[in-house]
Amino acid sequence: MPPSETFEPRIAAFFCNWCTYGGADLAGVSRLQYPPNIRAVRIPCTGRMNPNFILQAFRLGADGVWVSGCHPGDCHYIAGNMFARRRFAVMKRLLEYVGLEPDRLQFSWISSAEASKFQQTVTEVTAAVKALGPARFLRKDLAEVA
Amino acid sequence: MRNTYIPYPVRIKDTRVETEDKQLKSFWLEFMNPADADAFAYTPGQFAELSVSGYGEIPIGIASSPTEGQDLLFTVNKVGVVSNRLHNMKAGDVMGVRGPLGNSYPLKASEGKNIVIVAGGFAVTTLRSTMIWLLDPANRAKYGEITFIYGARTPGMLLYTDEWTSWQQSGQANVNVTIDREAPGWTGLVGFVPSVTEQVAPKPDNAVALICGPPVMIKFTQPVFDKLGWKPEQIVMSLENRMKCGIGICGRCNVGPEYVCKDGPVFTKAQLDKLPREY
Amino acid sequence: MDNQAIAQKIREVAKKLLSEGKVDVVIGYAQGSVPMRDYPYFAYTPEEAENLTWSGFCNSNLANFTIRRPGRMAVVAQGCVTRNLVGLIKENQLKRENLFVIGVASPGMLDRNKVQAAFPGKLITSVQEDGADLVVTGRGFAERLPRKRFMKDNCYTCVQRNPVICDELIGEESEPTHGGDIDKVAAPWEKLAAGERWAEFQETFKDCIRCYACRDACPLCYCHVCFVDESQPQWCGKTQDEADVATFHILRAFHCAGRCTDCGACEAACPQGIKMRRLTSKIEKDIRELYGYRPGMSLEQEPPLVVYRPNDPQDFIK
Amino acid sequence: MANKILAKDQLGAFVDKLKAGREVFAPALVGDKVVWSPLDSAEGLLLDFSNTDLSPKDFFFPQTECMMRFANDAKAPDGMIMQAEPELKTPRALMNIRPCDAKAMQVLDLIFIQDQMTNDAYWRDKREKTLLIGLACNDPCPTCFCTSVNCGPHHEVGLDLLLVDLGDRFLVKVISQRGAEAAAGLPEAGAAEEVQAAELKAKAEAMITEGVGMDNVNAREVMELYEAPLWDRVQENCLNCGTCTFCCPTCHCFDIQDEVQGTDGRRVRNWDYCMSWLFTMHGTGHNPRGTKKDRVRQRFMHKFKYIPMKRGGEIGCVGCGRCVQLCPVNIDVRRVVNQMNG
Repeated sequence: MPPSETFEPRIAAFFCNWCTYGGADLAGVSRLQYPPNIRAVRIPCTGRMNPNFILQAFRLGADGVWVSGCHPGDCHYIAGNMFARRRFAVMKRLLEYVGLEPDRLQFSWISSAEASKFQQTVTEVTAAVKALGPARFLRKDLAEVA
Repeated sequence: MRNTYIPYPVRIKDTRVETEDKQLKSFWLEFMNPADADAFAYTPGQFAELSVSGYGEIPIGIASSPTEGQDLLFTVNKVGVVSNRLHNMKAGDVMGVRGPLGNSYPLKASEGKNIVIVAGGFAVTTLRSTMIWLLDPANRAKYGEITFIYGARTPGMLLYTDEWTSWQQSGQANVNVTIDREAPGWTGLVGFVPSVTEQVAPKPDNAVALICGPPVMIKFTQPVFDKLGWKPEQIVMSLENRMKCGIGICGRCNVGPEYVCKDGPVFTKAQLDKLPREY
Repeated sequence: MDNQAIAQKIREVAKKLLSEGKVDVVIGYAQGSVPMRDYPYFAYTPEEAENLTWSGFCNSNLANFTIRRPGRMAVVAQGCVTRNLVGLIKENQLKRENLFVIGVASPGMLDRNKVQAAFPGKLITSVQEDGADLVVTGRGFAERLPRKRFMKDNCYTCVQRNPVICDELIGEESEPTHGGDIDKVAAPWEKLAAGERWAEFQETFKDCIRCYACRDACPLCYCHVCFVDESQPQWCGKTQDEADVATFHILRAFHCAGRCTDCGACEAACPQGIKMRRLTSKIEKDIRELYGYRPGMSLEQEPPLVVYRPNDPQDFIK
Repeated sequence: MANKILAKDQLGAFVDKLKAGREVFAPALVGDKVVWSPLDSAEGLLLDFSNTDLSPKDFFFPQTECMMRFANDAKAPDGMIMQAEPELKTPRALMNIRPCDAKAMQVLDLIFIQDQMTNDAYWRDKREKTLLIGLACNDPCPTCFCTSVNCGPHHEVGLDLLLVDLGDRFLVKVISQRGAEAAAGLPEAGAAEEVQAAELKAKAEAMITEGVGMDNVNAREVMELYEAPLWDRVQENCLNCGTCTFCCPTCHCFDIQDEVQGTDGRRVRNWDYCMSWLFTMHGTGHNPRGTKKDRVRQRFMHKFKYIPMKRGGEIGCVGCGRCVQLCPVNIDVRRVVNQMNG
């Protein structure tokens, strides 16, 4: 088997408490099947998403990072996701500029009612990261460094 | 020659939460290799670097006395990365100890003298070591009167209560324990350490004072001793500064030319008067 | 006006401000003890103002010294420095009423590393600006070279040589640009294949010694606690390993997003001659493309990352 | 020990002999910078240079150095117990090190190795296994001030051999037993060559005109220097960056950190610098050197007052002038020390 088929990626998933986290719950109670590769971290709003979190996830060995929040207009705090959108755009472009494969950093808007979108997105994100193989980006392998 | 950066492996033998706010916890440590215990020959006032693999090291005063056997006692305040991790560790866990480091209280030089010990808060650790050492039958006769002054915020914040109670009862030392404010059920002294020191009024004749406490306590206790006629050479203080190497190289703990980790942590007031107040 | 005339005028203005008590200090430059290194100087008295100077090697961004500084101050400022002053005012680190801007149209500042690189391994004892030329003298040589060749990279593509805010302009306004096109040089790794970018990034920053001179010279980096100094959690390792060096530079660049005026103080301060603008110019370019914003050009326009529009680009979001 | 002669056309043989069983490093021109690089053969040897931008202390005290490793797994045998890193396997030789840098290593010896406890195994190991072959400075820079800080352009302390460039040949000053072994087989120097080398030394020393005065610094009490008003102005333009300390051959402060990734763990030390507020910050939030002024003062006081007090008059500065050249805001150590002395 090629490595991409045996490799199981670890994906750090940051979910807004008010939408995607609920969407994940709904997917669960609706018994929708999705790949178990994500490690969900609940955040109060995508506006809370510090870019440090993204780098820290890669540093600590994540193969992909996925951030998901409320659709524009639906933010519990009125506009947290709108501010976040600008930061994410700049951050994503910057990380791709220094060599991060675009598929390793993913963003989505998923409401708490969209269980099937949640299921579909997890599947897509996992497949995309899996295809890339293990991440080296910012990961420090202690056995290799002097 | 031994690599003095490598900690001796030790096992946590026992732990105890010491104070009501759960910020202070004591750890009894046992050397995993008996030879290391022999190499770790210490005297009261010295400290050691506690090493928690994956988190780092912290310099902590040794609270046990060598007269108590080979196990080591440390009482640790929960403030940073290492101490937070340490508070979550339990008996049986493996960690490391590096030392003993620094100088000690001038106990040898103080033979034949009266000893006054002033402690504030959890700085009592190395002074517990000193008290146990002084009260040991092999040592007690070499010293005159021993006065122990110790203060904490509340009764629940006092460390080693069983021990200082027994010192009090044995009559081998004049024990004065105080809390900052009146508290229900507390029948002992009330007031800050400097004012209690003033009440106790230890005499400077043929005496030495060993002081360890937070900077604010030291700041206000010094003038009391001055007023009582003590000379700077008689007042001995233990400092603490941020440290890494613990052996006088890495450069962060120095107060003027003196490294707190190597030349200290114990200094006389006469020494400190000539140094910048970078502590 | 030549440098001597500008320096003379700066001294006159500074003396006037100090003797009339209009400011407590004039922050300008004094001549360094080594060639090509004029340094930030604080003149508190008219006598001290005599030490002020001006040259193409006045490369520290003086806005850096105004941050949270008490009292009234005058600052010698080129275009980019005034843009940083504007940014600091907008970010509430500086009050306009405490600030007197002694504006100077930037002649295009000079890059000491470029001058040194023209004489590899040789000792340079003096560098003089003479009109359009630079006269470089060293042990066993003296050469006259075109000044323009040694300008800092960011100065070629500068679009704001004249002060944005100014209380007294020294000399005259100049052409707003040096003629370079930022879009031709910004974000140089964009044209590389994805796989080559990381290697280029590593190569550019491989000499970094983590001295943080770039951060400390930058007028944007005024956080009380920088993220590299945080320990709980620790965002960035302290080692020389490439992952740690990269983390530092990526996050520092990101923290300057929508704020960086491309003044080049980081590159000028770097003891290792690292070209950080290869990284920061990417963000500067993106902010311009995505949100049509150039930092520090006006006191009114809101910074791009504290506002949003309903129709901001989101093609990257599923 | 008798001095020797090394003809330049014999350099190849000399370097080859040096390379037997050793890794040899020397300053080389890489791009437009002079940096320490592995030396393949005598052809790559740079003789016309002032000095490297960064000091060679990195060979003995690397900026990042793994001190020990552990298995980050409490259940593994010896899990969580620190194991020392292996020692340096291949001995080294540093060729064409400048006398100031060699002197700096000798000053650092006094700090890294003091007694049984203060005895840096990592430093000691690398020092013991490294041969230092100096190249005397015949053309000191205007920023050099070695002659005023117990050093000089032809200073021999800390070296095993010192090469003096006489044009077509080197006078090889044999300083240590190890050096004598490396120079064995070379012809002995004649009186004329010794005279020529002495003339070059006198000429080089005469070229260093700016220096620092230390008499009053030595005579004054710590607190007098500490409380002197000069610090208010010295600190003004300082950025509190680490450039001066990291390029300095005698700055030796470090930080120790633990790192883990999966089941691998290590304890690593990194250069640290007294200009950083974090350097002295207590866990409680109290900072003994809380202001920029405290930190700037510390660096100069440490080098020019504290180290001389503690190390028998040795100064924590060798006058290499790197900080003078590299400080982004031109804080010139000579100016500062002369103010302390003034």
